[in-house]
Formats: sequence, C-alpha cells, structure tokens
Amino acid sequence: MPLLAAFLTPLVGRIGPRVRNTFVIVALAIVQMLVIIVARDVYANGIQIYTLGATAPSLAIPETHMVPVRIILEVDGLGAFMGLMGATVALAGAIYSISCMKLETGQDRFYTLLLLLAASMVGIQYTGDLFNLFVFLEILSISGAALAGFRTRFVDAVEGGFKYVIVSTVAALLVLISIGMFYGQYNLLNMAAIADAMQYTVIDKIALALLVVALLTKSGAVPSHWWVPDTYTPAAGGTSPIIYGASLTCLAALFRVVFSIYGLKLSLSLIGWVVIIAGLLSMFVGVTMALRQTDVKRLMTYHAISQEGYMLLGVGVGLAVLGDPQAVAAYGREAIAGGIFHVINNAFFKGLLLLTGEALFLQLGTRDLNKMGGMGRNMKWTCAFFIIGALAISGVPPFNGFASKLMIYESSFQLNPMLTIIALVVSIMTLASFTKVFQAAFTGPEQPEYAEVGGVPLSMKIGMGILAAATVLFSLFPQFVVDTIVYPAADALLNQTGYIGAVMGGA
Amino acid sequence: MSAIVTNAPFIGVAALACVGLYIMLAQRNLIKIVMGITIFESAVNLFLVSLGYRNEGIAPIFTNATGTHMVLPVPQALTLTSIVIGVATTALMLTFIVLIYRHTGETDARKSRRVKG
Amino acid sequence: MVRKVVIGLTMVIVGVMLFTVALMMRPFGEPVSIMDDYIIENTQQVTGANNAVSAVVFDWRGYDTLGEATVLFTAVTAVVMLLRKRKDEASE
Amino acid sequence: MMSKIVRTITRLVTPAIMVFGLYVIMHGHVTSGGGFQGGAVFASAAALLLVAFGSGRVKDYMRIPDLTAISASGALVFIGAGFAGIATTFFYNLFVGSAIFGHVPEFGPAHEDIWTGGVIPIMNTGVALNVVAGLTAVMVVMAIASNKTRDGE
Repeated sequence: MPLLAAFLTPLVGRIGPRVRNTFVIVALAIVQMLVIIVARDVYANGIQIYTLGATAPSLAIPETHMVPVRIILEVDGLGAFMGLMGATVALAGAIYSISCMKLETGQDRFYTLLLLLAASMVGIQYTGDLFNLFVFLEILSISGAALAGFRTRFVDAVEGGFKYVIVSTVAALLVLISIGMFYGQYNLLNMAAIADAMQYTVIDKIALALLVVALLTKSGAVPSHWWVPDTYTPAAGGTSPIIYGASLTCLAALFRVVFSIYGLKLSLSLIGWVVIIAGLLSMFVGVTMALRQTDVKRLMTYHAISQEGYMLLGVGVGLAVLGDPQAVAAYGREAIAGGIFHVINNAFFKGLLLLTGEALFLQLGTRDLNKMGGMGRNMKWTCAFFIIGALAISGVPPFNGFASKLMIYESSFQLNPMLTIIALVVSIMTLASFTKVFQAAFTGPEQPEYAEVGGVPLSMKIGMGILAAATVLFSLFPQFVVDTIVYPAADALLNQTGYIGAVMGGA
Repeated sequence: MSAIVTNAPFIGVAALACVGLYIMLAQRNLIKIVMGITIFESAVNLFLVSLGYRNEGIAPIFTNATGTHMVLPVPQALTLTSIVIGVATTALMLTFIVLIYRHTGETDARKSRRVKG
Repeated sequence: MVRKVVIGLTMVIVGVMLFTVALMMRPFGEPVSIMDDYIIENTQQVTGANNAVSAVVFDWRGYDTLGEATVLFTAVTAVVMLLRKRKDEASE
Repeated sequence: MMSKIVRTITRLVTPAIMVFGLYVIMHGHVTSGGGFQGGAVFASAAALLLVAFGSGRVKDYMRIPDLTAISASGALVFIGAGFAGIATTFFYNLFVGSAIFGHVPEFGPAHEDIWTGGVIPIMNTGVALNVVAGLTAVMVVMAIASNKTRDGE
C-alpha cells in the first residue's frame, strides 16, 4: 500500500487539536517517511495508482465499463517529488515554530492548521482526480490564509490573510468552472481519462486559459503577484516557508494540468511562450522590487517571486518545444528538469532564508534593515544559515542553485539567447541584493540597543538546520540528485501516454 | 439561434457569474466584495447542477421512484461539496473582515488595503 | 481611470469566455452520461443505498467528502483561532 | 435579545427543527438529504437561538472547545469508517451484505428500508456531527466577536 501517506495525513490533522508539539513533529516525521517510501516505490516501479473504495486498489475502471468512476490516486514522478518537497518544508517549519510560537495564544489550532496545510500539499500532488484537486486546493488556501493571518494583533497580517483568501477563492472558483466545462463535455473527472478523451474544442481552450490564470495567480507569478508580499511578510513563525511551499505546489498543479491533461494537443509554442514571458516578467519585476525594499522579509518575498520566474522559464522552454521530439531530447528535457530541480532547491533555500528573516525579526523586533547591524556576532548560527541560503539563491557555483540555474541557462540558450541573458542579469541582481542584506544585518557596527540579543532557541536552529542540510546535500551531489529524483519527475511530465495508460489501461 | 434557446440555463449562469465578477472588481466595501464572490460561487454551483440535468429526469433516489430515467447524481454531489466549501471560505473571509474592522474601524478597501483586488 | 479600464477589460474578456462556453456547450438537458449511467445502474447493488446522491457523496467519491469535511473543519479551526482571545486582550 | 414573541416562538420551533434535522440525517441514504443537509438544518436551530437570545446566553451552554472537539470527533468517525475497509481499499464499503445496515435493495425502485447503505449511514452521522458542531462554533464565535467589536467602538 504505497499511498498510505496521503490517507494518514488528514487523519493526523484530526487528532492534532488535542495533542501537542511532540505529536505534531512525530506525525510530520511519519508523513515524511511515508512520502519517501512512496517516492522510492514510484521511482522503482513507475506510476502508482490506487482506486479508493474499489474491491481492489489497482482496479481503476470497473469491469463492464469504459471509464473510471471512483476517485483514483495517481502518483507519478512529479507527484512523488513534490510530495517530498512539501513534507520536508513542513517538517522544518513545524520544528522551527515550536520555540518561536511560545508567546502566542491559540497554539493548538495553529498546529492543526499547519498539519492540514501539509496534508493538502501532499494531497494535491497525489490525486489523479480533478475535483479532488479542487478540494485540496481549498484546504490549502483556507489553512494558508489562516496561518498568514495568525498574528491578529498586526493589521498587516490580517490584511495579508484576507487578500490570500480572496485571491485563492476566486482562483479556486475559476478552477471549478473549468472542471464543470470538462465534466459537461466528457462526463469525466479523472485527469487521465479526460486527457484520453480530450478533443481540444473551443471550450477546452477556454478552460485551459482559466486554469492557467487561476493557478498562476495562486502561485504568485507576475501578472498577479501583488498579493504575495503582503501575505508572506507578516506570516507567523515557521509558516512562511510552508505557505511558500504551498505556492510551489500550485505551480506543480499547473504543470500537471498543462502537461498531463493537455499535453501534445496544445498549441504548444503559444502556451510555452506565455509561460516563458510570465516567468521572465516574474524574474525581473521580482528582483527590481526586491532591490528597493528595506523590510527584510518583504525583500525575500520579492526574491521568491523572482525565483518562481526561473521555474516558469525552465518549464516554459520545455513546453514550447514539446511537440518536437528532437528538440525535447536536445534541450527540452533538460529545461524541464532544470525548472523542477529549481522548485525543490528553491523550496529549501528560500525557506531557509525566510526562516532566517523571521529569526531576525523575532530577536530584534524589527524587519527594517536600516535599523539592524552587527548581528553576525550575536546570532552566529542564523548568520551561517543566511550565508548558505543567500549563496545558493544567487546561483554561486558550488551550491545547488547554480546547478539548477545552469540547466535552465543551457537549455534556454538554445531556444533563444535573450532568455539566458535576462536570467543571468537577474541572478546578479539577486546576489547584489543579498549582499546588501548581509551587510546591513550581520556586519557593521553593533547597534547598542541590540547588544543583549542572544542566539536563537534550539528548535529554530534545528528547523533551519534541516533546510540548510538539504541545501548543502543537494549542492554536494547535484548530479546524483538530478539523476535519481529530478529526471524521473521531468520524464513523468513528458510521458503523458504513460499517465493516461496507468489509469485507462494499455492506452 | 437555437443554442440561445436550448442553452438558456447556461447563459443565465454566465450572466450571474458576470454580475458576481463585476461586484467583486468594482466595489470598494469589503463586505460587498465578499458578496460578489458569493454570487460568483452560486453561479458556479448552478452551472454544475444544470450540467447534470436530464430532460424529464427524476431525482436520483430509488425509494418510491418510478423508473431509472434520472438526473445525473454526480454533479449534485459535487455541488454539495462546493457549497460546503463555499460556506467555509465565506466564514473565513467574514472573520478577516471582522478583524480588519477591529483594527481600522473601516470596511472600506481604499482605507484598509494598500492594493486593490 | 486605469482601474476602470482594467475592470472593463477583465469583464469583457471573462464575459466573452463565459458566454462562448454557454453557447458552445452541448444542449441543456441532454448530458453525456457515461460515468453517471454506471453509477445509476450499480448504486443499489454496490453500495446498498437508495439515495444515489448520498451514495456518490459517501461511497463513489468518498475521498472528496473527506476533503470536504476537512475543509469545513479547517475553516472552523481557522475562525476560532483568528477570533481567539489574545493575551494582551485577556489581561485588560 | 429579541422581543418576547420571538423568544416564545423560538422555544416552540427549535425542538421541531432539531428533530427534522435528525430525520434528514438518519434517512440520508434512503430519501433525499444526508449528513451535510441535516447538519445544516440542525445548526440553523442554533442560529435561531443565537438570534433570539443573544450570544451572551447561548455561549454559556455551548462552549467552543467542546464544539471543536465534537467536530473533530465527527470527522474521526467518518475517516474511521473509511479506514474500516482498508483491508480491501480505503473507503471500501465494508458493511454491504453484513448484519449492520447490510440489506441490499433490488435494482430499480425500492421501498423505504433504513437498514441499507452499508457504511454510508455511519459516515452520514460522522459528517453530521462535524457540520453541526462546526457551524455552531463558527456562528457563536462570530456573534461574540461582532458583539465585542460593536461594544468596543
């Protein structure tokens, strides 16, 4: 039973309100283990499906019938990969939260929501059913919004939460409309079955447009990026990396829809270029906005947008050439792999940076860079973690950010050199901006009013340490990581026939 | 032309969705924005239900039913789900409004939000 | 002014999309029903329930309902959490 | 606190609403209705109480932690029913053909038989608990909060 993880997570979320921190950590650790088991299974044996409520798990389509009726969980390379990402980030965020949430009330519910958010991240990735995707999307947005607004004593937290819930509700409704369009035409809800039956009518095109808009909005790419900083900046404790992970999850859901449902039936280059342009804009706007910020978390958030641009760029390049097998083999596959690799890298080092920003805020009581200074002496660990994260995000050679960015550069260069140049410029600007943060916060003269500020508590160190360790690990063995987990995920996206065949049987 | 007649329910749904969308975009009052979202949501729900209608079908309940020419059950179930989800999100949005009101004494988007959505 | 243009543009685009869908969609009242026919035929034997909607909600698509119950639970938790008494408030 | 007429009518009507809610829940697998619908009906009784008597009195005998606990346990019943069938698959309908709720009706129009539906009635109950407690909790909390906001200004 490879998919126990997906069942277990909601259950654990239920017990959450009554038991406390240790339980949460144990639960997330178990989830992490199960997710790893599932991932191993998927990488070893290909796509796993599990039909809920049937007489046998592998019985996707009832006898005497042509289409799947029940909800099917379908885990392929991408799903397993993103599940891994989500679980790790959630675990780190939860550990981090333990000590920094001590002063807040309402912790029971905080952890419940945290578990639910983690559950929904895994759930979105594992489901093979469109409506189920919608349901999990809603769990994600509700718990995410509530976590963002957790610090109700700050007005910006409340507003951030409100924006998040409005945006995600509208996005989810758009998704639901498109589900209705599919259902009306094909009487199907399973993604693989829809992909099989897809005739690419005008309605399908409209549904695609709505889905792309909705999911891009939720993942915070540029045309609709305005809610992101407001939501992440005031998000409490260890939650901001988790909410960020949730955004990345939506991004992955977008890839799933575009590749697995539409796949080769798209007018590929058009959609590919739309994605590429969204990516470029995200990169550029994100980084320029970041350069102007003095609020440390806000700055990091704008970088998050900018990094999302890289992922979109990578996958967009892959998408643009999907129709051409030669180009796919030459650089499309690498582009997609680079984009996906960047997703997981980014979840780790961006999460790490957001946590360090939060640590600074908690210890100093301010997020304003101009007021900080000399913290390298008092907060040695935080400083070290920050350096790791900052170097990785700017794509400095030994780190994993470089590995994934290199893949994107190489492949996008073959499509259009301009793309690579812009990406490089953005990368340099990223480095510049983080140098600024480093100087402002960690070096320089010690500010008298912060002389007594000590290091961060142990659990926050562990939380940051997990992500830092993951970053370093990925940096040391990029080739190994890419071969074992990234390429399977990229291939899963490319292999639409396999995705359909796993459900429809021999298609 | 015939499509306009036969698909009148769908057109009604589209109109309702546009009304909801307009309210969402044009209003400044937070509560009215939430109302707009709710209207949009009912449009979506109506869309789902109307997708499942079969001419002269009966409710898909076998108790005391006269035949098996029934309305499709799945859209009804989906609608049920999405209604419940809608209730949940509306509750959350209203909660946020209460909180914003507590902080600012305003339910006007211009004063309490920096960016407008 | 920019705002009005943006609103108008969005409205036009989405409106055109929605009405196109409404017009292009298959005729009302004649659904494609591959999946649903199977459910109508087999509900009573497989699930033993007379109410096909209930059967769909709880049996055929039970996982969705689980998600739905979770959504509700999440929202309740969230509302209660957000409107909680804060420490600074309680001390007043 | 509303006028005396409202309060009297509320006293009369509330039990009837609750009974009707219970009926909808219990017969969810036989007639139209189900856990969600019945739960909403049941919770509307609580809403009526809130409107008629004001949040001050209602919150004394509906305590939020209790309500959340009930809500969570309802969801647990539901997921437990799902797990009961895990030997075959998750959400496998275990009880069809067994002694509890196990009667299998013939295909086609059938008469009312409440011992049908396998695991569905149990799930219905779980969901109903979840919905009733959840909605009530939300309403009570929001009523209290908005009262406080109004008084504070």
